Amino acid sequence: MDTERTKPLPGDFAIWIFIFAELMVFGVLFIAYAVTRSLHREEFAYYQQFLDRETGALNTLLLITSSYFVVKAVLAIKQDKVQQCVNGLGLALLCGCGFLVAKTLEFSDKFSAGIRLSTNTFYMFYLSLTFFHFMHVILGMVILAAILFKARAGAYNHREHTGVETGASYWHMVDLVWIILFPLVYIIR
Amino acid sequence: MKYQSQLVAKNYFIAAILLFTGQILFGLIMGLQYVVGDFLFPEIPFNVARMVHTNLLIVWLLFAFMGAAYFLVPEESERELYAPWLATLMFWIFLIAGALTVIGYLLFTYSDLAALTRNELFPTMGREFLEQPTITKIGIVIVALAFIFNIGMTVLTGRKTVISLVLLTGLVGLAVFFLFSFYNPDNLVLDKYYWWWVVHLWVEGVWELILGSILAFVLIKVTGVDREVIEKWLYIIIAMTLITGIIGTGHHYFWIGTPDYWQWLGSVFSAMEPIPFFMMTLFAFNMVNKRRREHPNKAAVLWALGTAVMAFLGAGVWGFLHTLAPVNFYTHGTQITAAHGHMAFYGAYVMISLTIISYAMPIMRGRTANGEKAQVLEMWSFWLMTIAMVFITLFLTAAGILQVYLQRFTEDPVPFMVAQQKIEIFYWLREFTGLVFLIGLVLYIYSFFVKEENVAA
Amino acid sequence: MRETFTKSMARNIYYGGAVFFFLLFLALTYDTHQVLPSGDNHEAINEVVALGKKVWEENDCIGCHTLLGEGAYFAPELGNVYTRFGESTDAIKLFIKSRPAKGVPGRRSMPQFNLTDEELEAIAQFLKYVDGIKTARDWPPNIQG
Amino acid sequence: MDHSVSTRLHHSVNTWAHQQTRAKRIWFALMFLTVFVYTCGRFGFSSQWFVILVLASSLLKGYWIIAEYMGLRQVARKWRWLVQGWLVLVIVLIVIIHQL
Repeated sequence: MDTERTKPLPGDFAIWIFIFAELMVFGVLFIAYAVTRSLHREEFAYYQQFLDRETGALNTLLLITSSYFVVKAVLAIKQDKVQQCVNGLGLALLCGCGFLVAKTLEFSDKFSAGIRLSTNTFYMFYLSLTFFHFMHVILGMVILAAILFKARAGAYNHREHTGVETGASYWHMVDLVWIILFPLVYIIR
Repeated sequence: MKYQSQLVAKNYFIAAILLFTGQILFGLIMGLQYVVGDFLFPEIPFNVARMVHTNLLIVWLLFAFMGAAYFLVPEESERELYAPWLATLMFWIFLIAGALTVIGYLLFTYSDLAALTRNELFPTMGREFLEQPTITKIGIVIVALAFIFNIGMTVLTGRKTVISLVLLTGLVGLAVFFLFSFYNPDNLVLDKYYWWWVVHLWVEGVWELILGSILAFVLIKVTGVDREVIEKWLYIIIAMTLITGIIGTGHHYFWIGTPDYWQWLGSVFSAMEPIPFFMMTLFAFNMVNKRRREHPNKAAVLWALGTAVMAFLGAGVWGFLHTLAPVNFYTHGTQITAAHGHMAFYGAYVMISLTIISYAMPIMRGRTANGEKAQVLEMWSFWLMTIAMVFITLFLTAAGILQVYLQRFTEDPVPFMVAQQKIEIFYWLREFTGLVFLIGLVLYIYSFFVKEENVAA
Repeated sequence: MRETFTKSMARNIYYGGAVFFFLLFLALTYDTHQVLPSGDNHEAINEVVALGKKVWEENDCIGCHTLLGEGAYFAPELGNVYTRFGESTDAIKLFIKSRPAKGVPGRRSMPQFNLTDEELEAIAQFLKYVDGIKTARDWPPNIQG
Repeated sequence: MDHSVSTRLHHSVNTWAHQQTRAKRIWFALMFLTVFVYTCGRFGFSSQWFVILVLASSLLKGYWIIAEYMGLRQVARKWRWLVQGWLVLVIVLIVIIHQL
């Protein structure tokens, strides 16, 4: 296994530049959240109570599962199993849809309670972080869908599957970010 | 020169340099007014000098961008320009309109100019950088549309390269965002909000696409590096520009009555804005190091590398210095802003314009590169202007730091004018450095007239 | 091993990234529009203030002064000038009216604009309105602007 | 030549099955950690230790996603360290800021 440690980054290098930039933005936003929270402990703890942890946890499971399906899709295409690859991507998209539905319900609940970005500092962070991530999920799904259609059209095989790996890498990044975002905003008080 | 119609660029470049000279002269007038308050008062009050200084800058950069487009697009598209006559016609219209506007600024009191051009019918005047009478603004739109039509038809009917497409999107964005200059509500907050859609989305958005594509073009030509490599880096750099720069607009929404969340979003995204500039520096040096040919035009290579470095310093580093909201709280609207503005404009847009002029002018005059003597002079002018600009920036930064301290930071803040008097020394130093800059510019112009034998054809 | 780094992927990131962040910007703009009425002091805008803004613009005041930090850095910040002048529009009017036409020898001075009484009132009311805009952290940092 | 191709094929199928199982195990582990931490939260743990537990589980999950799902385990070290370094840095900073 160790001999393989020289592989290049999976997928197109261009997506990795984008991923690094995104990780940086999220990293800075996370730290900004943590610092602000430590300055307004009571306010944050108070409003955190109203966040829906159940949906949050469910969303974590959905994203993890969709990531797993994406991994399966990548493994499948490496063996020329196009149908399996398409299935994997389709299931991943389905999980993504589940995430979007749950999140939309959560947002509409908050919006109907009159909560906006300017309501207070906590909601400003909560909404910008989760909404920013929400848009990344949509973007990731657009990418996965594009790959799915290309895969179905037979554009990928065991030799040429950079596209699948590219989309997969981006999708895992979206998952990775949520893995930190969820406990940070919903759990830690 | 591969295509005859590229020659229309020549007029544009000459006009650009002339207007640049005018800009610098008015800059010196303003600089002197900073310390000798009644200099030329009331004939040319400061606001008029400033209007001429900034408007000439914008207009000459537009001339340079248009010239650059007319020069590089035929070569990229591998065909003659769609309508060379239109380019020449637009040149004269733009030049005359620009000249008339500047003469209007100088001959009339601004309020008389407003009355004369019937500003009350469609008021758009009197906002920073957008001081032009409404009729001039409409003229700019018409010229821009004719220009984009001409370039667009050439690009779309010829070979489509990344460079020409990126340039085209940059130019279209330039025209589209300029339309927000016609929106001038009574509500000052909204006015300012959309004013930045012109100003910020120009200089920290679409203009960077233009900058990137011109730089990429020149680098391909002078280094001989594979187009494929240069083009994908161009894409990545401008992608980073827009990813950081669009939300980065938020750093202008800190203190104008807009919601508080802009402080966070503006700070975070604009803190990333140096990244594309840094990538551009790496890119330019990498390409030059990997060069496959020694281009005889050393001066153009120097300008290209200079652009990459100075754009990073001016726009990247000096921008970052005061972009975080807690810092900007103190520095907003002080000489720190002026310092950043000077180096960023010089480093990014002035230098890229001089890069393409330096590369294209000898070719349009029938040679690959100027002779030894002219190039040496041009490099001298490069160093004089660049070093002068570094010092102007440093002096203004020093002035700004003191101003912030005296007027905003101490326990017992002093009034604006008192603070200004205490930092006078830096304004004097800035003015002398400005003279050095002017000497550099004179040398630059002189380098066009050096007569030499044995010039490489 | 060679990296894969294709131009088409770089292009997709350029277009995708630009559209993505521009949409985000539009969403934020929408939200800003929703929130603005609570702090932009729009209720103070009337015909006099609107005329005042025209007077402000048609005399190119921004060419020397800053207003909420934007403009030229040659003359004082005017976003809080109403407070600085003791919350008196009369003081503002008097100041503008009393500028010497020939300037002050050796010093920076404001031109004499020869405004009518109506225009004077309008510009003063405009500056009062601007002072009422609720800026974050009550910018400018202090009364000196 | 035939021989070498068949061994390579055999080898790759083997790794493939292996990778399949591995991905599934990681998935189970990720799901388990999520549910476990969530249950702990349900039972009302909210001390400092709970925070550490939550962030440690995030660290572990992030590590797996980077190394296994993103596939950086086999990638040149500098890239792997860059991404994992980001993860560690962010989580450590969160912990430190939380303790302040």
